[in-house]
Amino acid sequence: MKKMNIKIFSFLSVLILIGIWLLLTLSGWVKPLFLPGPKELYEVITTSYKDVFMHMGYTLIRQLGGFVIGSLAGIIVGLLIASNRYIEAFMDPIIEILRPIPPLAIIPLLILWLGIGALPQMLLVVFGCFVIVIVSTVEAVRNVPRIYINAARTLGANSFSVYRTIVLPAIIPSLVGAIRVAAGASFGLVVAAEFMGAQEGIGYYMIIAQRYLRTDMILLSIIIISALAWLTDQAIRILERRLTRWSERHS
Amino acid sequence: MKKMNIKIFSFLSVLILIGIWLLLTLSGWVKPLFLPGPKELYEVITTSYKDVFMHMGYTLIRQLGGFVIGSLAGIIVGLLIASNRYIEAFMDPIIEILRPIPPLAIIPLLILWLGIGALPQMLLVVFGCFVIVIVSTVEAVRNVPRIYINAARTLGANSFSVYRTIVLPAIIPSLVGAIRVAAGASFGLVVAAEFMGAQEGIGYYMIIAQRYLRTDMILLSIIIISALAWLTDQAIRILERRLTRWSERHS
Amino acid sequence: SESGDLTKVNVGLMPYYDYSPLAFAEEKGFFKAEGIDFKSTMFPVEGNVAPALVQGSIDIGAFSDTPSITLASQFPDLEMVSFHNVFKGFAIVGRKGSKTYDQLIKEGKDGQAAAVELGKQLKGKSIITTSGASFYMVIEQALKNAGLSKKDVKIIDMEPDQGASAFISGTGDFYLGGLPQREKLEQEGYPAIISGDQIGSGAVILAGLASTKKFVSEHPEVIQKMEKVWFKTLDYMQKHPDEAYKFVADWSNKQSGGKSKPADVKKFFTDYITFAHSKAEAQKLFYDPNSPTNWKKRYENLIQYHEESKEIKKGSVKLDQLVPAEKIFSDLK
Amino acid sequence: MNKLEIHGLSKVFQSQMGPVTALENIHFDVKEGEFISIVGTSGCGKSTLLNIISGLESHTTGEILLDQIPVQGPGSDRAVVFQSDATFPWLTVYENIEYGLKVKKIDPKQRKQIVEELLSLLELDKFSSAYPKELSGGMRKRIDIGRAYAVQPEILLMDEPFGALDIVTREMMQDELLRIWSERKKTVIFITHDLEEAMYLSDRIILLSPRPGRIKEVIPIDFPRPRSGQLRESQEFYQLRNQLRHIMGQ
Amino acid sequence: MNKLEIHGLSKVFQSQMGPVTALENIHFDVKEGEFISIVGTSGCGKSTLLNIISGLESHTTGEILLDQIPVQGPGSDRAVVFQSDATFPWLTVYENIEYGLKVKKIDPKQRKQIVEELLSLLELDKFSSAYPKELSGGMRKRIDIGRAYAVQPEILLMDEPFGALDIVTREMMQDELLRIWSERKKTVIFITHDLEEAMYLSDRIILLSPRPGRIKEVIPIDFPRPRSGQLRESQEFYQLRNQLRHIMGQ
Ligand SMILES: Nc1ncnc2c1ncn2[C@@H]1O[C@H](COP(=O)(O)OP(=O)(O)OP(=O)(O)O)[C@@H](O)[C@H]1O
Ligand SMILES: Nc1ncnc2c1ncn2[C@@H]1O[C@H](COP(=O)(O)OP(=O)(O)OP(=O)(O)O)[C@@H](O)[C@H]1O
Ligand SMILES: O=C([O-])O
Ligand SMILES: [Mg+2]
Ligand SMILES: [Mg+2]
Repeated sequence: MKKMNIKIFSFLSVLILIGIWLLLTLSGWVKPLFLPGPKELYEVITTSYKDVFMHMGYTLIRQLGGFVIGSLAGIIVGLLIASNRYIEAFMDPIIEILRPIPPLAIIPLLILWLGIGALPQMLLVVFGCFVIVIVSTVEAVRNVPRIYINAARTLGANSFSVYRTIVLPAIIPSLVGAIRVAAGASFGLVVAAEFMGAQEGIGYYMIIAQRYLRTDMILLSIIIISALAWLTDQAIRILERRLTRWSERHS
Repeated sequence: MKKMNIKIFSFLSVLILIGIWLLLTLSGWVKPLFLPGPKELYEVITTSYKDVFMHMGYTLIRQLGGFVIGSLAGIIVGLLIASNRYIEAFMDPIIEILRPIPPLAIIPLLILWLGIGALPQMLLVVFGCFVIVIVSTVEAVRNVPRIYINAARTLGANSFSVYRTIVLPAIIPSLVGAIRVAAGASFGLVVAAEFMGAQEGIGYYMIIAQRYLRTDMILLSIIIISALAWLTDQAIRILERRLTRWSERHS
Repeated sequence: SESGDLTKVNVGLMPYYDYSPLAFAEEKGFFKAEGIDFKSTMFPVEGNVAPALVQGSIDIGAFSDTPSITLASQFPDLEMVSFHNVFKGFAIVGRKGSKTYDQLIKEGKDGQAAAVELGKQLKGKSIITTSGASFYMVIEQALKNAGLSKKDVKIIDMEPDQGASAFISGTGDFYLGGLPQREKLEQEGYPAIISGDQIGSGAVILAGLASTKKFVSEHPEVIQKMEKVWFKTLDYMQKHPDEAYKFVADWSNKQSGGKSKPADVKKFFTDYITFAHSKAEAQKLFYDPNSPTNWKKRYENLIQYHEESKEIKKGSVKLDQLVPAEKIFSDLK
Repeated sequence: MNKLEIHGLSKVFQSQMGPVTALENIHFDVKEGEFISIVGTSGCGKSTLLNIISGLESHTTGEILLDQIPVQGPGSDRAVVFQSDATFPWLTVYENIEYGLKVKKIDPKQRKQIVEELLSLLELDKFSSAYPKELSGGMRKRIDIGRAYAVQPEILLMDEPFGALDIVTREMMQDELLRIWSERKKTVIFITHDLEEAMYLSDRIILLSPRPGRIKEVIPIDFPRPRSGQLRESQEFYQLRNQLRHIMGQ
Repeated sequence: MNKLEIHGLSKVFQSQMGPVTALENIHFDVKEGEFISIVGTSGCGKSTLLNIISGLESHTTGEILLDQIPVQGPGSDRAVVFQSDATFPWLTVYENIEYGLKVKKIDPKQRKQIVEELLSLLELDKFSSAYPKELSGGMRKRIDIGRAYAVQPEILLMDEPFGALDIVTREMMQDELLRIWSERKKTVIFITHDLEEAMYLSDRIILLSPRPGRIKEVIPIDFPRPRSGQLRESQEFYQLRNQLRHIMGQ
């Protein structure tokens, strides 16, 4: 019963958003160029759904690949850094130099160095997810209660075992936030990456839309990206619930 | 002594990075167009340091403003969402719809709706930081050990007090990671924001550099952004050390 | 809005030589003399001028023919209020060792034949360019000359800046982009094989100013004054070339951090662009029905092309509504 | 007058391994000012019962009335000393003890007085500005106790509060608890696994049996008050202890 | 043969409020197979001493030798039952107890046998697949104990291990500890604040005095072994307890 009520609230908020959109567009208060209405949206969907599906597929492959590789690399390097003061001292400046580089800024350099293939596009997503996850991993490792590590060490675990059996499971709840942020960012990154000469993908579709100020296409792209991101987030949450059943947060 | 050794490692890594750069550029293996060398860098600095300083100032104001406002808003709304299942149910879909929207994708829409002033530029940074921090805040609140909340409630704290006196201090260590990620992202965002008709700022300087494929200017911009981001990160770390002295992680 | 007795006008520009006369006019106080409080907003990205104009951040924006048509299909309030120049400096850039138009002429070919031969060279090749951009028609025309169509080549569609990087890193056989990219590539040793004016009248661009119905109807006098200032400025620049070239070089360097010299500006002004320096020249360039660069012919062609390629909906752009420039021009006192 | 009435209370947890009945048909009253101890083997539901009384945990069936009104969630009228470490790590010792007073908006002067009294009672005065991480387990437990004392609750709920204390401190704390209790005449519900402690402190001992937690026996403790260290060494005390030990072992 | 030798050991913490001397000039030996208890008031340095022996904490001056070799960090030859809750919340009860065996790569069959034996000894068999959050405080403590028993350490270090257990479980656990100890003849160092517990279990009791932690007295306990429940009720036992209580109170 209570769960039902909560679902209704979620439903309501989506309904209100859609309601506002319908009100603004159907009343004619806002012109379609500024905010396309249901008519424009319907039209653009019916005329180009095939193209859009094709673009979506390409985008999804780049996003998923980049997100998974970048996040995994971030976790692994983060664990490495947090494991040893010397590694940390060595890696920290490199990470700190790389981390803030705006992906937009290196697009021309990446193209110069690597051309316009799938590699530099994926790399941009990998890089973006990597720097998000690595920082959170280092923080999460620092926040693992010492007593668990101490207990493991007195039970004979070496540094590697401690990492595998204690640090890794203990940081999962804290990592979830970072992974979710990285997943969200990966969609923004893949769009930026597809600015680098991709000839397909939602990012490409968006550039074309921007060039012609086709706000209907822009809106459709945003809806698609949001939907994909939402689905990804739901998947992460389901995975999380399975991985952190032991945690207090679910009781 | 040990501390000294660690510093040396950090120094070494920076030295190696610089060494590789010098080797690649001075040897002539890489042409200046692909990677500018010290000579080109020196030239662009001496000819345009005044402009660059001016641009830096503008960028910093937008970045700082957007970062602070966006992060604070993210924390506040995150606390709100985590405080009540109904608010969460209502807000969650809205956040989830907004969160994945790639900042790049909404630039033309933002210009259409709000023009090219400082407002939409700042807003883009605010938005980007907001969605990063909000997710982590909600996660961090969920990870606060229940016993602290229970203890506070049996000592007479109402929901608001529990939030202010328990949840807020308890999440600080976990929030540090998110704040650092947001600070890093804010520099990328401000560059994107300055694509929106800014008349000054490192982002503006960068577009011009891209237009003329001035890799020396691009490299200089990247160095400046990285340096600013590094300084911001250091400031956050110092603040963090002051705010989490109580935490086990520092012992 | 009025400030004192001056009318505030916010004009969106791009940091190109094409629009430097407006900056020069401001410098010389020509706008003030006409009662205009001129404020320029510099847009390094063309794509942002249109939304800024639609939103009202700027009153008038620098525009050229192709983008005005694609935008007008979305934004019927757009008005192309004046034409100021014919830009012919866009060029197809090739890899090192490619045959160029100049070589063919030297070998004794006539212009027409050289254009056809170079067009044929594109067959089966990949070309980096930007659909919807002002220079995009150059490729269409080059193919048309050789009896080819877009199906005979592979178009790699990307933003001009990034396209240039990709071209340098080895992507594509040919490149077509904006002038800054052309110059950069030439500097790096990639030859411009043929430029707009060499390809033919379909490959040159008409550029001028665009505004909105609202602004034009509320401030018809401002549009007139902008025209007057333009001709006054160009006249002055012709009479004082050294001062003008130096100013333009400095102005451009300030915008782009470049190192242009007055001589570069002079080359540009003579080789790449044809300015309407006077009313008479404008009449001859844009409004004479027999001119190869008559605006109406050009727009009719472009609309037809974009309707056929389905980039705009049939009938969505009405020529008389989009381009009141001729009427405004003929009303000029 | 009954301060607290519990009628037919039960508690079922939904766990990974199916439902667990932690408490079944619990029924007892607590008079105003009474000192009640709850004893029973590990896992028999003592903490669960205390959490339900505190309002932190819901119950499955039955009724729980505080001054004739159903319990509706936690409040400082029922301060709790928890079984596990519950000091706030981000507050100093002083601030931890002050916490409830600040939340209640007691004026700073009075606050200072109450906190300083407790600090010296708990022998924590030298550590008032230390953070919990710098203290021993027993010292942290004393902070929890001080924090609950400070708000002067109507009912003090204590879950093995002295379990981590050494015998000297523990006996001193027991005497102090009795002194404070007899001064204020507030109700105390006290969980312990130390039978002697329960006997020394209580008016009644409630003995729970495990799986599911039921009331096995209610034992009135009639030793005259005030009680002192001599009682602990008396013959009667020793006999009752062995008797209880036997009942528990059954 | 001395299993452990501690010479002139001291420990100074750098705290927020300046240096704190937790231990000063500690000097004692532990023979192979000996059962030593450490008692002392809260904050006198018992846990600190145990942490130093376990290798988790460094010492400031002095020497600590295990089989004549300086201690160099922790290892499963010195398993610890910590004072505070240290069960791994992400592992089930079974997996927690199995932990050290898995780390040591004991083969699965043997592992299963050891764990199941311990689960039934600790009366946790019904909860083997539960997560710690679903268990009571005392049950969690038993997991910690089982986990340390499982690795069969050379020295078992126990920091108030039975503090959270009810008297019945506690006495049973004491007897089981003695049984296991007498079978394996491994060394045990045991911290408790329960004097009777210390007397019942130990060969020697080391009494620490607080601030700074120093050895106040070393008391040999000569009750014959094997010891049983009767000893607890004997006159001698009762007398020694009161004697110790007096020494501590001084
Ligand atoms: N990390 C630390 N920083 C500063 N001081 C510390 C730290 N850990 C312990 N101390 C101090 O060292 C002393 C001894 O602490 P320890 O935990 O060893 O006491 P204990 O005898 O185990 O007490 P208890 O019986 O309460 O557990 C205490 O005064 C404590 O304040
Ligand atoms: N969140 C929970 N989910 C499932 N079962 C639970 C939960 N909390 C407690 N239990 C079960 O309820 C029973 C009673 O637990 P409780 O903590 O009340 O025991 P206790 O009497 O306080 O024990 P101890 O003396 O060891 O602290 C136990 O069997 C325990 O496994
Ligand atoms: O219009 C250009 O000069 O590119
Ligand atoms: Mg309990
Ligand atoms: Mg201790």
